[in-house]
Amino acid sequence: MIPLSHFLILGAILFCLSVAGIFLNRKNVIILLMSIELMLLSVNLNFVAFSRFLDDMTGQIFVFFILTVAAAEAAIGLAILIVLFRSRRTINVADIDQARG
Amino acid sequence: MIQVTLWAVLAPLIGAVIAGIGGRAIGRVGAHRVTIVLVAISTILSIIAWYRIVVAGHPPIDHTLYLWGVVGDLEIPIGFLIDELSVTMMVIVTSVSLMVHIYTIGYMKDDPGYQRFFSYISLFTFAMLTLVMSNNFIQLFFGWEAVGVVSYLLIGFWFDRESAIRANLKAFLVNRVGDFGFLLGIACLLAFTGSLRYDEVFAMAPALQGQTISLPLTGGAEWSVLTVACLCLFIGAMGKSAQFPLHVWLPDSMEGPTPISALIHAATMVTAGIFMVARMSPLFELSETALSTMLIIGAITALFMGLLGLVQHDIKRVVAYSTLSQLGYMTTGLGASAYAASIFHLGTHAFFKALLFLGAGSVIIAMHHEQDMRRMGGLKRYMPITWITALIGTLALIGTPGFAGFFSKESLIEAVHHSQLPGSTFAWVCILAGVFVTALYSFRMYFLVFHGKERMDEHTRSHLRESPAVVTIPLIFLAIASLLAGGLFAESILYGTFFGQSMMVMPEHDVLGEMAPAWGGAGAMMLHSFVTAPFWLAVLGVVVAWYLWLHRPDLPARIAARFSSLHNLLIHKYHFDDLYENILTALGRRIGSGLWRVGDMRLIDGLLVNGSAFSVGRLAKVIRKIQSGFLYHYAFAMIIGLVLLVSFFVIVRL
Amino acid sequence: MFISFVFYTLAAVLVASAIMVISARNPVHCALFLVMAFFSSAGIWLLLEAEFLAIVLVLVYVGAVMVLFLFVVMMLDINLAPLREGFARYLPIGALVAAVVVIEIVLVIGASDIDLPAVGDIVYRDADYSNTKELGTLLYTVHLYAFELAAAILLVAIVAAIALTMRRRSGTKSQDPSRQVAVKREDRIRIVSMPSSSDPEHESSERRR
Amino acid sequence: MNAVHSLWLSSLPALAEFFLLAAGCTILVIDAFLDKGREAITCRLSQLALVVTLALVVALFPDARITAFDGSFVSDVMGGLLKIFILLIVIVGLFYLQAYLDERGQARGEYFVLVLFGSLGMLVMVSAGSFLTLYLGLELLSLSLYALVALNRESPLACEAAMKYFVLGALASGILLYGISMIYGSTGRIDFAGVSSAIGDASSLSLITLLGLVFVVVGIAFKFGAVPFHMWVPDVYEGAPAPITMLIATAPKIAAFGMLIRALGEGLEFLFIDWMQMLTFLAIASLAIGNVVAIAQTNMKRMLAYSAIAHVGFIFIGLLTGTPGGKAASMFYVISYALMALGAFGMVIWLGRKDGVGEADRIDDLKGIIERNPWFALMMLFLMLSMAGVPPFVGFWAKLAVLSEAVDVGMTWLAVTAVIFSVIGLFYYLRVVGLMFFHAPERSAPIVAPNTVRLVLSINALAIVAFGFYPDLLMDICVRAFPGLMAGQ
Repeated sequence: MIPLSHFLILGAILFCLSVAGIFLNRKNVIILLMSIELMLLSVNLNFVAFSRFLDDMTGQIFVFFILTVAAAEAAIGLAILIVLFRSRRTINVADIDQARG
Repeated sequence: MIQVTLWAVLAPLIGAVIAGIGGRAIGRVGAHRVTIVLVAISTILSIIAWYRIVVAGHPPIDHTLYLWGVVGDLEIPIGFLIDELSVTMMVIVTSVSLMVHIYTIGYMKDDPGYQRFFSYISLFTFAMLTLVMSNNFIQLFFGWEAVGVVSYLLIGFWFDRESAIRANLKAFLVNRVGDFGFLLGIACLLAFTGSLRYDEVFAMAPALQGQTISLPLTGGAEWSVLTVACLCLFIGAMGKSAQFPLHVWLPDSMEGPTPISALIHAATMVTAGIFMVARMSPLFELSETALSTMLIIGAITALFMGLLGLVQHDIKRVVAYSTLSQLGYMTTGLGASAYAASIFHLGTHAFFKALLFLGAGSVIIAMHHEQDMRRMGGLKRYMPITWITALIGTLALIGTPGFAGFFSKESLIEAVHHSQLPGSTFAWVCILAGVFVTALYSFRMYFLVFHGKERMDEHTRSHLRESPAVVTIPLIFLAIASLLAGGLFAESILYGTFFGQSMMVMPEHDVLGEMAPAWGGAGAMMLHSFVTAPFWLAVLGVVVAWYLWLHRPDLPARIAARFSSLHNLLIHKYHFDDLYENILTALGRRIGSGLWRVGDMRLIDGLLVNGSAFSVGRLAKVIRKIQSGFLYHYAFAMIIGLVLLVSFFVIVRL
Repeated sequence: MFISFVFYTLAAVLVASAIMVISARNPVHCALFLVMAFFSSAGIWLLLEAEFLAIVLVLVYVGAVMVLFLFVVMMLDINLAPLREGFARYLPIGALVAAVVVIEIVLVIGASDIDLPAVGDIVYRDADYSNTKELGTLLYTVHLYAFELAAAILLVAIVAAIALTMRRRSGTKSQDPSRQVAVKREDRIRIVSMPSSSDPEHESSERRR
Repeated sequence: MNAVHSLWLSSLPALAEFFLLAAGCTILVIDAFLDKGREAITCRLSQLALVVTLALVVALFPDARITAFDGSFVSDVMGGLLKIFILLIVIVGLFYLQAYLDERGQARGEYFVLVLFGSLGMLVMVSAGSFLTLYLGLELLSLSLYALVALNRESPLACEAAMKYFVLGALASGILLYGISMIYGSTGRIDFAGVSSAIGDASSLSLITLLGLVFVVVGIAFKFGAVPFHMWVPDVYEGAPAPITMLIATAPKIAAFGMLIRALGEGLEFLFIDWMQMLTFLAIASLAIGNVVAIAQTNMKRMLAYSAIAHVGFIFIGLLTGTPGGKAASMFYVISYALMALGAFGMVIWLGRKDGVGEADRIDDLKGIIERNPWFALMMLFLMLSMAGVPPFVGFWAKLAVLSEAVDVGMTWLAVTAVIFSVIGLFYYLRVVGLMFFHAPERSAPIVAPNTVRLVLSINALAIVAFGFYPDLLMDICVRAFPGLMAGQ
């Protein structure tokens, strides 16, 4: 069997990639939203792996709820994105800097 | 009795709230009616309390209304100490305040901030009453700060004037220095006694006598706890009572409306420091160092601030310097342990100085808000009531036998003469010279304003007339008080039981006790005065004033030219303002204005360019750049925070 | 051995597609790479015997959420070319920080792998074991409260998404069945009384109307 | 039958939450049938629902700790008290929100429904018994708030704020979840009691748990807006419509406090030393950045945002003492802060109003308020002084309580640092006061507000004064929430 640590390292790599996606991305807000999905995926991977190795269903339950919330989050995120696009005509991350200081 | 005093405090507060908040609704007339009635109630109640305590001989009351908070073992009470000292202060505060309220109707007639003004002066009355009636240090400090706040509000009352804002800032900054000392003093006492209540602290004071603390920055020298505490408290008093070298704010505070100069910056608030020291007499008595310091500081203030009055042309500023000088007298008296004499002088001064200020205000009204004495003269003809009351006030100020100021000042000088403390001789010489100076500047002002050539322009002259009754009636009342308040109470205050046990004097400091055997009644004192130095010095001052400013009006300018360096020194107020401006206030203002008006980008840029001094505003502007507005920077900051936390708290454990 | 091969293959695909998600030029490609990441994750979850979740991930995520993403990407019609500016410039520092986070987590995992309870004695389920049933049992008993809350969250999402994006455009034509059904005779026809005689004045007023 | 019955019985402690959920759904449907322009009804119904919820919370007020739903729901004195204040604040906030929207013609029923669901999220957070319910409550709150910020679709600033809030919030909850997964992995439990006993039973501290702790602390710190996870705060406060800012700034802080106590105080209590050090770090950074940067602000909402960041520092100081007294002091602080912020944002809404359109939220808009409306100026004075920690207002007692607890556990240096920074902070509050009292107004129009708003605002500000004179009223309540304190006395 593959050791637990490999799953966790995979999760960690995914997590960092998604984090990097958020702060490296200078242009497109929609990719930020995708990075967030990726981040939740990495968390889910952790939970599923732990659940398997602990032989405990609670982790899977947690994943179930994370999936639910992630879907809701995606819906609201995209809605905000659309609103933003309508008011600004852009979803360029570098352009949304009116509020600062 | 507690009810009486409680309502005496609350009535002005209620008035302030009604006039301040409902000002628009009740209108101008409503505002002054409400506040005047309530302050009058407060005055009556104060007089009742005074009568019961001082005349009818009820025992003093130390009543805690409720326990405000408990911090650890420390209890913070709210309560009143009603004894002879506080009821006397209550009567002085409320009656002067009442007069000023009435007078304001005339003085502020056309001001758009009419209701606000009434609200502030009522609020001030409330704050001052809580200060004098407090039975603990915290409440004293709150009252102290509250009168300060109202004072800033009123100095800056005409906020469209740049000079008013500047004066306001100056008063604020200088008073911070004093307040800091005051707070340190309270903290020191709290640290060593564990209590904030007067009675407990005073009871423990003798036990503290032997204790010492070593202060940082003094080379490890051991200081007596009481001396440190008393000196700190006195720094507070110096700030509030404008003693040298923290006096600079008071003349500038004359930017406020005249009734305020009378009420706050002459009669009541500035005497808070004097009152506080008298109240703390059981502590000050135990520290001769503190007493000597007060003697010297007070004497310097009394003489040198009086001299400045000689070169001022603004009528209000002359009175302001006179106030400084008289406060110096009171401080000197405190230093000589003649607390009763100081408070006595405080009381008489409150009346005659309020009278002088209101008289000056009356002149200013008549002159269409002209304050320069060089454009006055011969007003006696046009304003008979103002003239006669101002004359009474001036005579009282210089200590003419029979007038109120005479009894208090004469006794005070005599008391200092009797004092054996280090510095008392210096102090005595200073305040004796001060008598001459007082007479000189007082009559200079009097002659310049009421006698001599009419130097105003034709338009102003044609409109000169006596002020309305709301202005003259307070003048008359205050004039009567300035005439009578001295002789009536001199005996019982100085040598009798007027103040009961409210102030403590050590037997070896009891100068008034030494003087008591020589006392033969008010009349005898007046007669005796004709052979004393102060009287002749005062006469000399008047004569010189008459000669210089009435008989030979060309002389003063020539004297000034001849002694130009001295004259310049006085004109520049001993360069104290420059000193503060260049060294202290420059720093203070740099920080202060940076903080007050950071929004003003130009100012910040100016500071960034030429500001070598530390400025928080500058720092703020730099840090604020981190908040770039870019989402990715924010996310990056979060991740950096995460990395730091993980590194510090997890990786180090590997 | 086979399982290991599958896992590492899927893991490689997952990481590769994740990298593509954050670096592809075209948002549509990003979305498609994200779909690929989800598919490979689902495969890994199947290896971990989380069958229900694996299926749900594909059905809900790939089937609904990612379609929503693609829909929005296409709807917004974004200019593709300049969207990647600056990525390369900040890549070194970004990569460095990301690498630091990975290394830190890996160090921790490496240091404490043995601490995990019950590692090693993995229980392999029988073929008739139903992951779904197990999950459902827990969901409707122990985690009932959370289940209700999840429902509330979905409701909030619906309300918010509709409230944010729905707007009434003027000029669009639509049918309203309830109004169609509720229509009355008077709304449809107007009876005009026509005089039998040809009155010229009346005629002219009709024409004016 | 019996099972159903027992389910009912066991869910009784959460009746208030279920009522609020049902009420939210019902009001959503009612709103759909209301005509345009009748949104006031939705608002009043929402307030009614909250009042009933409040009554239920009071009626079901627990004497001791009760759990329901297999430990995922906890009801205790602290939770009950926090819920009462959260509900009160939201009820008051809805008055402002409705009046604000009404005046601008932006009223929509969704605002009120989302506020209801957000409140439900807060209630869930403070009575969470496991990481799962905590997370769900947090998301319920956050998702509602994201939407509320963006709901004023015409304002580009609001949309920008919503986007930033959303992305950073999602990032933070991702981090939180990652931490939870680590804690789950090392302990095998997600309920706080189980996690706590698993950590307590373990022979040695697992580094994985510690890693999870760091991530969880980051997630919580984000919700509080502590430095360096504060970046969203100023931008969101500025961009969101003022009453929404008010809702973000007040009740969620209380909920975050509940969340912190549940997750760190109950779940990870054995890691106290570690999270205490982290909170110290965050507290100092928050105090410094918050107080200093606030000075450079020209926008009232941004200034209050930085002020909020600085206040978080104080809240953390109370918590990191670890004593029941410290927790009580923190609770006192967070509640009094929420009340002060409620009043201050109420003032921002009504003091600087530009005849019905947009918001006048520059600090300069407060110039000469004393001339325009002395009563509001007085109330604002109270609020600013209280925030600055000037006696005799409640803010002073809050600071004093927190600092004296810190001194008691020997963290005098921390207390001194906090005092220094709050003295720096004094200036920006006093600047507002200075502008109100010493400057000529830029506009002369008197400030008019609906009577309800006036009344609520006045009660709010006077409560600050009343609690200032009788701090024990509030303090006693907070002490009750942490029974260890009474046992100790």
